[in-house]
Amino acid sequence: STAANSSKKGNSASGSTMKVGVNLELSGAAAGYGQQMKQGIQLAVSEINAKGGVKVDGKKYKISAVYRDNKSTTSGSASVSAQLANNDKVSAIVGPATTNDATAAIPNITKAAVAQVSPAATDPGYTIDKNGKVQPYAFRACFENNFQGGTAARFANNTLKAKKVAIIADNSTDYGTGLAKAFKKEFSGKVVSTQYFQEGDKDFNAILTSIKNKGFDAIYAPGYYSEIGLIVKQARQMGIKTPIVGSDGMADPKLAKIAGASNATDVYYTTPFSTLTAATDKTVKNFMSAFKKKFHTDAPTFSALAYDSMYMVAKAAEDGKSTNSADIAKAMAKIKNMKGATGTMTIDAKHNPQKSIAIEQMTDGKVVKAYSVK
Amino acid sequence: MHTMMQQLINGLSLGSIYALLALGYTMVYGVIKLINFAHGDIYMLGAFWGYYVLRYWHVNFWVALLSAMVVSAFAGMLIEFLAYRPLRHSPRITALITAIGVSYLLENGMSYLYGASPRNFPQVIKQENFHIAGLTVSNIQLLILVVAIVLMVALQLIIKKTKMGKAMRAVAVDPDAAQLMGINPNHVISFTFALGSALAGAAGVLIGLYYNTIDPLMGMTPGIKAFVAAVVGGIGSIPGASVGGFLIGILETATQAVGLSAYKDAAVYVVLIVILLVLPSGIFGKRTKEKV
Amino acid sequence: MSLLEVNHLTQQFGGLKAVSDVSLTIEDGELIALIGPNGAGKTTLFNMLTGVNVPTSGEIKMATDKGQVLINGKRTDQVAKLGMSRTFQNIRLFAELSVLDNIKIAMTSNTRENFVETMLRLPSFYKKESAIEDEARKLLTDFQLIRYARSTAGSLPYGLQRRVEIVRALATKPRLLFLDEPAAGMNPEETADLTAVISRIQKDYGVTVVLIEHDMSLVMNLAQRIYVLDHGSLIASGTPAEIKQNPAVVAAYLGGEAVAEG
Amino acid sequence: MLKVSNLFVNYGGIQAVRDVNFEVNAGEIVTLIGANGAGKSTILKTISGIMRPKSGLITYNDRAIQNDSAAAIVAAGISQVPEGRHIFAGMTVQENLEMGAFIHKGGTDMAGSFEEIFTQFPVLKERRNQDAATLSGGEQQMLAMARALMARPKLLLLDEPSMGLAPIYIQKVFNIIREINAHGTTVLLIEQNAKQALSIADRAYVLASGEIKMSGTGSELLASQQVQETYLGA
Amino acid sequence: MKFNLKANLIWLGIMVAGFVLIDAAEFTGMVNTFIENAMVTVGINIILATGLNLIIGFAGQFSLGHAGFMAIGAYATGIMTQNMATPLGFWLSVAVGVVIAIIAAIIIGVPTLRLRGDYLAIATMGAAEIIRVVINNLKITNGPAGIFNIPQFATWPVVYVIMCITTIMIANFIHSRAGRAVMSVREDEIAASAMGINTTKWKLAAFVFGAATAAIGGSLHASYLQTIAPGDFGIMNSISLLIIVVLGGTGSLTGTVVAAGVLGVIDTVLQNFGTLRMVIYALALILIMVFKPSGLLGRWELSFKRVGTSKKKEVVDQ
Ligand SMILES: Nc1ncnc2c1ncn2[C@@H]1O[C@H](COP(=O)(O)OP(=O)(O)OP(=O)(O)O)[C@@H](O)[C@H]1O
Ligand SMILES: Nc1ncnc2c1ncn2[C@@H]1O[C@H](COP(=O)(O)OP(=O)(O)OP(=O)(O)O)[C@@H](O)[C@H]1O
Ligand SMILES: [Mg+2]
Ligand SMILES: [Mg+2]
Repeated sequence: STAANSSKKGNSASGSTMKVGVNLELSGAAAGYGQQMKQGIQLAVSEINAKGGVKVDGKKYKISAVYRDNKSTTSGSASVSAQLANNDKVSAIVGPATTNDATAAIPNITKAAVAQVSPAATDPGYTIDKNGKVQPYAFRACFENNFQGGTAARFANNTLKAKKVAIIADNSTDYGTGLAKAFKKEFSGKVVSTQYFQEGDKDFNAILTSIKNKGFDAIYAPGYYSEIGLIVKQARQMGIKTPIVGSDGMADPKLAKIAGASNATDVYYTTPFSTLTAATDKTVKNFMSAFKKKFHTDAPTFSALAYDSMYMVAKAAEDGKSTNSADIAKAMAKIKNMKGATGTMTIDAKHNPQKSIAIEQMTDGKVVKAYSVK
Repeated sequence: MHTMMQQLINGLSLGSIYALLALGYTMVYGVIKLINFAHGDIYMLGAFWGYYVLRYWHVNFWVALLSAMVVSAFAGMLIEFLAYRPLRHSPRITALITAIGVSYLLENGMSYLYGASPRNFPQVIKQENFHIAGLTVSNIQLLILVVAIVLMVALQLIIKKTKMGKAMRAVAVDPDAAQLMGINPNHVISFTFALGSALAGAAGVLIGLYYNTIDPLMGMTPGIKAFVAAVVGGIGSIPGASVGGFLIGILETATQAVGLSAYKDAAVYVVLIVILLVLPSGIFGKRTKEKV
Repeated sequence: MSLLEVNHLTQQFGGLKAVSDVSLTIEDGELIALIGPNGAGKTTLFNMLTGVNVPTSGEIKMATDKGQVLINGKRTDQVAKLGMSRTFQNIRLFAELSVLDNIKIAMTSNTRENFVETMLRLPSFYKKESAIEDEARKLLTDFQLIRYARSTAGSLPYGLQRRVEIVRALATKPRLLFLDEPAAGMNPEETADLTAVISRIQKDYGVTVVLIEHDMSLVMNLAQRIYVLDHGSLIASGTPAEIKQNPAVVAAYLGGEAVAEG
Repeated sequence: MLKVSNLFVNYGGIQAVRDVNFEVNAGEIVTLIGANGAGKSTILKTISGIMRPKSGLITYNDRAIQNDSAAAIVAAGISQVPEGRHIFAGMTVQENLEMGAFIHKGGTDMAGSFEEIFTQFPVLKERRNQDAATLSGGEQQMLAMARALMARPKLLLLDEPSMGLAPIYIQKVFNIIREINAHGTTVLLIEQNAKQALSIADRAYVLASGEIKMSGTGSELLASQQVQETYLGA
Repeated sequence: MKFNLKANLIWLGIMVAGFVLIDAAEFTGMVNTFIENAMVTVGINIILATGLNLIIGFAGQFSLGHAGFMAIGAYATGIMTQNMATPLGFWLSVAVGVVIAIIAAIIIGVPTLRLRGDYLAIATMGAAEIIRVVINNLKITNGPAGIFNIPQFATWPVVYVIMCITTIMIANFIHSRAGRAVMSVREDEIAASAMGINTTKWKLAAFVFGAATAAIGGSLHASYLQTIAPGDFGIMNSISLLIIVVLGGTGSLTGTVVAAGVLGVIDTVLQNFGTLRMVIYALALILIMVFKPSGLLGRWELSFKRVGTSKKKEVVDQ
């Protein structure tokens, strides 16, 4: 069923290229993340095409990625998704990065029967519709908040033996608040203080000074590396020595640089993508070295997630033996044990990837240990 | 009490950056009544310049600071020349939109050229903490405070003691009449932009050193906050901008100190509105009631 | 009952008493001039009478249909609604609007249009609008301004702007009209035209007029009574003939030559 | 001293000044009279560099100045008292006067200038520290004139200096004009008060609809039937 | 003047023709989801920006808080239609949004409208930020995650009709006694009050009217996009609306409509430029402003009033 079938819903490849849309935050507030994701996608596309393309039902299709910028806005995302699905006739879409932008795209991709894989939409509700049913075309490559936040809570309880924690969460997206909420739900000790910051904040001295004497055993700080790095730095300089636990938004080589190597000690974060396992896992190792070669920097998590998102599209096309977007969506829901840069994943009934989660520990700015948590 | 003092120190060092930025806003606004939306982005340019010369030319910190001020001054003058001067006789709101355009251009242009993710600013001065009476102050916090105060005093002197200061006031009130006094408004306005932008450039380098990260969008939020600071202080007033900057810094710190961190920005605006309702021209603003 | 009764009115600016303890009365239908050297407090007095400034002390009472009303403490627009209108020493037209719109705006407080008829454009709306338009045009025609009905007010030559401002003040249907230096910047010919205009406002429209003016030809031709202010205080009042002879006025205001001229 | 040749000035599409020629010799008082909107103020603004001519030549001491900046023209010794006063609101009377002397280095002769100005305009001395915006209309007019004098100009351009002044002050202002002229300042005067202007003027030009219609000595024009009818209200 | 029947009929005709045209294009497939999306966005922007133009362009009050009122409408619809997913629920939510926005506008406007110019701008911007921060921290609004899966009642015909209605209402407001009063406040407050106009009242009237239409725009935005988040209603969004107003010409409703359309086209075209998108947009903005400082249309308005009636002999300049 490779031939374009006009009576069938969705888009199919024509000729020997399969178009994949990329709906990303390339400008605006989330541009930093969007641009990292774009690099991951570029790497995946060039790898796939270097091998001749995706093999669908015996025929090879090169992937042609159509990049469009949604300005980090919901309306921009809706418009971009409509353009990709209706005008560009893409077979699938990678993106958007944030939950808000990703949910805004759902009505349009659903109408056009085109699947979308968001590398970083973490809100549990993203893949679920109003009635609790799964959205047929919405997928993600990252953990959802409850899973990740819960894991961090259990880690704090069991491994760090923390009885009291302070939470400092990013309040400008659902990511920080969602993780904080999930953490609180699962954590069995006491949360002595919950403080929020905004994306782009640079000065955390006030928050840290105010919690300093609250007698906690650990800090849970869900957010992105650019702010958490500064929190780590300022906390350590202030003399707060307790462990700091964070989330995969921290898993970026820049974290240690921002915090300063000596400050980045006793820092933990949940991540699907452990640089330590890179030594043992071939897929991860390949990804890391290829990325470094192509972009001259260490691969950040967002690039890895986007890289995997693109591979999910390719895998779904191969598994479903079709370049038709509706078929790809169906096949994507059935992906099993796909090896990716962020682990081996299986898509569950709610379109969330099941993959093992690791917790990395940093000492002097280096990852020294990875705990695997169930 | 002790914590409060520590928070005050936190507020002052945050505030000194707002104050440096607010000065540029207040001067430009004071002279041509333009909310120079791109001012925060000049601060970003200054930070990037500092980053490059420190990282690739390995210059001394003070050289980086001074050269960033010079470069920012030129950038400010260039922007004024290209984007605002043609609109000198247009409605003010038009120039405001152009300023917004310039701001977008700088933010997105830099993001296009250098990527939007943050970079680490070279830590050329090693941070050391001083403990005085149980309070912790870092050498960098002190540096920022001192540089900010020195620059503010220098600025105040320039404006009070030189003819340029008088000329700026005259151009602000009535550019045509100022011309009749032998003042060239274009020179005055260029000078104003240069001065304000230099301060922003200095703030950029200091911020880079203090927080260690810079990115193309770093000017957006501080830019708006600094404008608010200038307004609170009474826009057009140099001491007002300084006081406003410190006030906002302390206020933000205070909101977080009492545990209302989620409402940090809202609290600033609540205070802003209250101040404006009591003092419709800000703290130091002169309320000139129009004589009819 | 006088139309306007002013008792012991004072305006203090810091250490300066711009108007000090001024009492005067204005009768219905009069044409009164207020003169005095520069800085005597004439404009300040106008500002207090029309609610622009709040007097430091004293009272202003105006006779209305509902009896005598205390004016001080009221906002400018409330005072205007009671029937006081004015022009300004520095012309204050709605510069970017047409002359016709300037007049129509002045008629706002004397007209009513409700929200529903405005939004739904009911016939009653059009009826009211055309009544307003007709009346405004009639006024403009009356004062030879109809040619400029659609001109932008700010683009007119100075003399015409003054005239439009006066007609605009008239359009509020005042009982009492204050004119602040209406002839300033006019040449003698234009001043003569203006004299005719003011006199018609008093006679044909039955409006009481109080004017500030430094042009003695106009003052002496028009005024029935004159009040003279110097350093914030009233130094004289009387008919033009009396004022011209008053030595205090000559010394403080007219100077030697002007007497002959008037 | 000043020579204006074939001057044309436009406001957008509107021709405000058409082919105007006149000259002012050193030491003279020359006046321009004409109805409202004749183009008098426009000519002054063009001379002082606030407006640019569409075409034509303005020479000052035999040097073309029509393309010079206003600042340069002031520095060359031409000062203007603009129509509508244009005092600096928000600045005190004293500061306004200081602005007038902006082109001078200040210092010793500043004090002298103030002394002189305050004897000419005693009201201003009283109001020295008052915000100029709150001055009465006439006080502002005097301030505008005093401010221009602070520059110690060689050529003084006056645009309706008597506007809004009480009769007693009008005489004073004309006396001052005579006086500074006697001390060597050349004056180009615009007045609605044509009678008095003509009586102190050495020479005068009559302007109508942007064109020069008549010229002659002050007394010639004062005596002219046509001028009397149109501009003197006789 | 008379009944202006002719002019009104022409306007009605244009609106109906527009509707039929879009409908036909949609029916024949010339308009796909993407173009429809762009058109609806333009329509909503017209609703939002005409209201803002009323405040800025006609009343002369520099408000930078329009996104705050938009947020109120959007969240009213987002929250209410979660529980009442019926057209009635939607319209009810629009009404509730409008009422809350009016109340908020009065609370914000009464004290702040005393401020002048840019002080007012900052105060209104602050007020809108306060609204946004509160929304960001409330439970009922679902915090920063926002609300999604909002049922779609605002289809393009709904948006089109509402756009026509709000535009007509604003135009009718402007061309009436109320509009003249509001414009006099813009021109000269002191002179206006000397003409018996209660300037505070009329400023507030324009501000409240603008806020109400912003709430309507917000409701439509929420229901059409089906997703809202606090981040959609920040300072930058108020600025985007301001840009539409100034680009079209402050004080020209026609200009606002044209600018919303032009910017809509620019915006969709620029999607193709990836990372360069905002760079080009910024350059375009600067160039348009430098070369067309009074906006695309200045204060010009499209008018059919004089169609058929002979021109009166009057001096019309500029
Ligand atoms: N707001 C104010 N603050 C301080 N002084 C003021 C203020 N308003 C007016 N004055 C002073 O009060 C005095 C009276 O001013 P006013 O404008 O009433 O004079 P006037 O009689 O109208 O003079 P003119 O004929 O020159 O217009 C002046 O000396 C003026 O400087
Ligand atoms: N800013 C302007 N825009 C357009 N037209 C103008 C402008 N200023 C003046 N004009 C027009 O130019 C012509 C000359 O004006 P100008 O001010 O030079 O006259 P004037 O002789 O000084 O008159 P007045 O006695 O009223 O001061 C007039 O017709 C006037 O309407
Ligand atoms: Mg006066
Ligand atoms: Mg003139």
